[in-house]
Amino acid sequence: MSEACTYTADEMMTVMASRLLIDGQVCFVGIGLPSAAANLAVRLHAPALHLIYESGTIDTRPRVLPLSIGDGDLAETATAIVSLPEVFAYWLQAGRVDVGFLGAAQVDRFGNLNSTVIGPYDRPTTRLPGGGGAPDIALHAKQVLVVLKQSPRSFVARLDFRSSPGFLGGSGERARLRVGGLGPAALVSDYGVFKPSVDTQELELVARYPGVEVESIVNATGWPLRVAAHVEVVSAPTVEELQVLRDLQQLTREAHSRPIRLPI
Amino acid sequence: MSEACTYTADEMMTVMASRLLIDGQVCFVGIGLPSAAANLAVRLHAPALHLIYESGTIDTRPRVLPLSIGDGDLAETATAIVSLPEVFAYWLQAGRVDVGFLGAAQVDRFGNLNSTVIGPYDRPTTRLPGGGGAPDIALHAKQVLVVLKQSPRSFVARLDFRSSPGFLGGSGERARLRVGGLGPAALVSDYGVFKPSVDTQELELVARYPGVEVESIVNATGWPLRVAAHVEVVSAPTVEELQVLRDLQQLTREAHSRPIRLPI
Amino acid sequence: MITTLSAMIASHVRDGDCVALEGFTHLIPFAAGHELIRQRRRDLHLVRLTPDVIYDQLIGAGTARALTFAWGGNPGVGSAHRLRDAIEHAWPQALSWVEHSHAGLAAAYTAGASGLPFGVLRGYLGTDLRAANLSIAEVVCPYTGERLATVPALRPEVTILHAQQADQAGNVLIRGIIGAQKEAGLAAHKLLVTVEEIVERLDAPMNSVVLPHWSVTAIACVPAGAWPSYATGYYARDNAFYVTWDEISRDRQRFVAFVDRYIHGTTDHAQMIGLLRADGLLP
Amino acid sequence: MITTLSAMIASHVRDGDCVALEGFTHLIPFAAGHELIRQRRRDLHLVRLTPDVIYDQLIGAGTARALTFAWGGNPGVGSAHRLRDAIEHAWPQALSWVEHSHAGLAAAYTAGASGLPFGVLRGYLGTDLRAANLSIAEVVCPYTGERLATVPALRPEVTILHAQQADQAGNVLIRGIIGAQKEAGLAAHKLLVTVEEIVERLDAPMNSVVLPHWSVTAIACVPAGAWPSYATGYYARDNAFYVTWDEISRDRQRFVAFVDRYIHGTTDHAQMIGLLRADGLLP
Repeated sequence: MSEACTYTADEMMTVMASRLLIDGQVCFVGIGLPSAAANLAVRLHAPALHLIYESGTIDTRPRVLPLSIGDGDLAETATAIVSLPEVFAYWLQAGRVDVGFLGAAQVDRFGNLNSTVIGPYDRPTTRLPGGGGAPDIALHAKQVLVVLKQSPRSFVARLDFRSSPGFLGGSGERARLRVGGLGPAALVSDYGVFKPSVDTQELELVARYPGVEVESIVNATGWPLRVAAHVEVVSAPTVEELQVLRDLQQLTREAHSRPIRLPI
Repeated sequence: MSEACTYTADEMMTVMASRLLIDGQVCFVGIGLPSAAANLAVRLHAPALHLIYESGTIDTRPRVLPLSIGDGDLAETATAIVSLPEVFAYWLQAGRVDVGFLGAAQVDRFGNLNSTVIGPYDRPTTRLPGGGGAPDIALHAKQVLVVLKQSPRSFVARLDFRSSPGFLGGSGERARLRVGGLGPAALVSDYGVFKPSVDTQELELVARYPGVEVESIVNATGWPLRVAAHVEVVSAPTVEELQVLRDLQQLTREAHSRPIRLPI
Repeated sequence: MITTLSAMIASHVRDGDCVALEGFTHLIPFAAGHELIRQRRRDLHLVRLTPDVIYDQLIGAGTARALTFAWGGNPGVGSAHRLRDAIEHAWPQALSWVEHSHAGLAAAYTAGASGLPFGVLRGYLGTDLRAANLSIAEVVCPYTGERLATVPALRPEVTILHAQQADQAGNVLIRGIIGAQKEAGLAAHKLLVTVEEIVERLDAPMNSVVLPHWSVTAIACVPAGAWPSYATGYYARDNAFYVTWDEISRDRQRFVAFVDRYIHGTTDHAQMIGLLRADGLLP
Repeated sequence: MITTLSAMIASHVRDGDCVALEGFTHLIPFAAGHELIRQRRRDLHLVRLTPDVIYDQLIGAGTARALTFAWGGNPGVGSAHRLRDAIEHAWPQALSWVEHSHAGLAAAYTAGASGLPFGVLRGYLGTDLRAANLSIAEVVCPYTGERLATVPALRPEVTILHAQQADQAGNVLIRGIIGAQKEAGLAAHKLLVTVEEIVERLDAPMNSVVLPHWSVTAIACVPAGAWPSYATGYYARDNAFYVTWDEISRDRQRFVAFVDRYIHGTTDHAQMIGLLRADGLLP
């Protein structure tokens, strides 16, 4: 496979995230980039990936990327549709989900996530949408993948609010929650990939994208970043990866711009 | 309507029980005589009676009397089929049932029921089927109708086991359970009808069937029976009541003796 | 029990009520929400797993004093600007809120539907939500000693749902993504339902989700009543409008103008749809 | 994952296991129960809301040391004579039991399926069941102070279900009365399913009850595998056999002869059905 194409940082991030999904896994998918990455993986190396959206659609195979977490396409192509209380109790909390795929507004060095507020909780400067299902996914999915565009404002030393637990303060603190989920397995940004260190569970840079220097990654991080002894250079998106992703996004744009027809 | 026919004590009891159901009520139906009485009521004076069987069949309209609580006919004619956890939690426990219809092996003077054992619990002389859904129905249905053939062995001074609460020790003790159900509204036997007295909640004889003397009812009761100042004489089954009941039972016998066809 | 939407809202929703409009992305009762605005309800305590565009409209229009929720935004698009403005700047009035996770709010509805005073989940651990929402408490498992989170049962005065069909008796069929609609509906003291159509016989295969008529308080037939959300089998989600909403709702004046023209300026949902079409906001 | 019934039972059910065969009157996995007898499993802890004829057979054949249940009888007919004989006279061996109400056992399955250690209900009040079943405990509502009953979560090693269809991938469709099948199935460590047929594509309208294949451990195609129970869409309940069972099961010798001839004397379900037909016990 050639890798001659040019690509955007967003595309690299989406492709990278999709590569982390393993065929046959049960994947609880959030909307946006996680959904794009999961659906890309299905079309590339993970045709038997099991997608669950929190709208209760189990083993769904959306034909285009859903705009919302409950688009009709998800229902029409699902093996089963269950209620929201059921999807959270019988499927997520019971430990049937291998990978939870989360975005956020802020991440800290231990993979804890904020999607709630910027500023004080009671008088926020920016009120974000809130946790939704993320706090539950972060607890119960066997492992979590976090995808987040990187800057010192998103990779922060101290979260304004902890919406979803990563490794808490690290060094085994999460284990004391006594839940089935093991916490973040990886953080994927538009600069590279971070994984928890074995001892402190602090995220460290383990891989960077082609042409992205370690120094710029350190500068885009709001805490003193640990860098692995050997930082791998990720291979650029292949022609096939880019083609499949772009086709999917094109189909998605077409589908979502198709005018709807109301029965009145 | 004439009342010239002869009829059995069982028929009188079934007709009497059916007369106590009011059109439009939501009725949680047990199998056997309660089911016969409820389905008879539907065909007579209560066409809008809502039947729920604990198999999760809501607003069902069986074409014949089901032999089991989950016959296929119940599913095929139901407005909705829900799971058993749901029927007990969302429908019964939540207080959506007006009338629960229960049988038992023993009843005491306060309408408490035994359907569990005769003899000691751990070494019973007779092991009965057990409570099933009855303990839950007895707590949560707004009112309960009990139907039971009468003898000193079934109308007992002291239950061998309390499977389902009636008025407990009477005089308001049940109210301390703080549940939505008000307890037994009436007990229907093959001799007559008993209702709780206002003060002690002890069951007293309020009505007898034609030709059944108060003395024989007292003799068929295992405790010193309270008899109301005025004991009404219930009217005998009408021709229509008997005809509809017997037609239903005939249809039921035919349906249940029809040989099944297996797909192998 | 079958009535008009305006009569249904007029009869059953009071100022100050706790009201849940449910529908998880799918079957959101938009027309009913607009009618709440049209009838100028005030001081509502709004409950919803995902206060998205319909609650943005209700909050911006000043119907709400409080919100119980788990996720508030414009799905796939971005912020719920009116919700943000209410929380960040108390516009058009102050809004108090109680914040849950999805699993927590689902458990609260389920407890309400089950007649239990609380719901139990293994949740809120390691989050600041626990401290932000004082109604989250704990019970200790009598068998294992584990401490589990509890949420108080939700019992809205009124839940409003949109569904595909009702029959003449008032039995209601919900098809497709069902979210927590049944739980929210059965948790409420009154359940109001708008439907796409009233039919002779529900198009309901065995094991469909059907609410028997005696669990429903009132029904109104409102075709396209979920627009810009959708109704499986009837019409698709108007994703374009969700994007347009981002522009309309960013600006207070533009928002007010939208509400004045399309909601207060019309008498019902059909008229509103007509006006949106005339203005090119709907195809 | 699609295999034969005998291989499925041989691979996945051990002596001493806690095993639930569920199906509320409908879709009772009789053929799988017979296979447990045929393979002479011992010391099972059997769990079932309504231990009816299939558990009467399993208990009479000596497979069980313990029973967790809510109602044990022959539905619409009378006693479960073999169950009674085990409790009343320890024949063929002593049987211990844990007794619930339907709502309690349903809550225990639901807790198991939900990964919670206990279930909560407003139940067992004013009954002697509370004293008879020491596993029933209490929690106090942190909001109202009300004391509610708890039941420990049920997590059987194996749950066995019968269903109408599986597709080639192993997705399972259950139609009609569903009882607590889903909860019992998801509560178990291993879920075994017999089905009427394996199809290319499930005959499953939207909102059907479908278990995805990765929640199922193994599947065997056993037509008529629920007989004398039934499978909606395939065959009706054999009410006549339930009546006949009353006679067969009343007498130890007759029961033993039945088990010897029809279960131990055959190699599989189809052969058993053939022999029952030859003997006039089936039309």
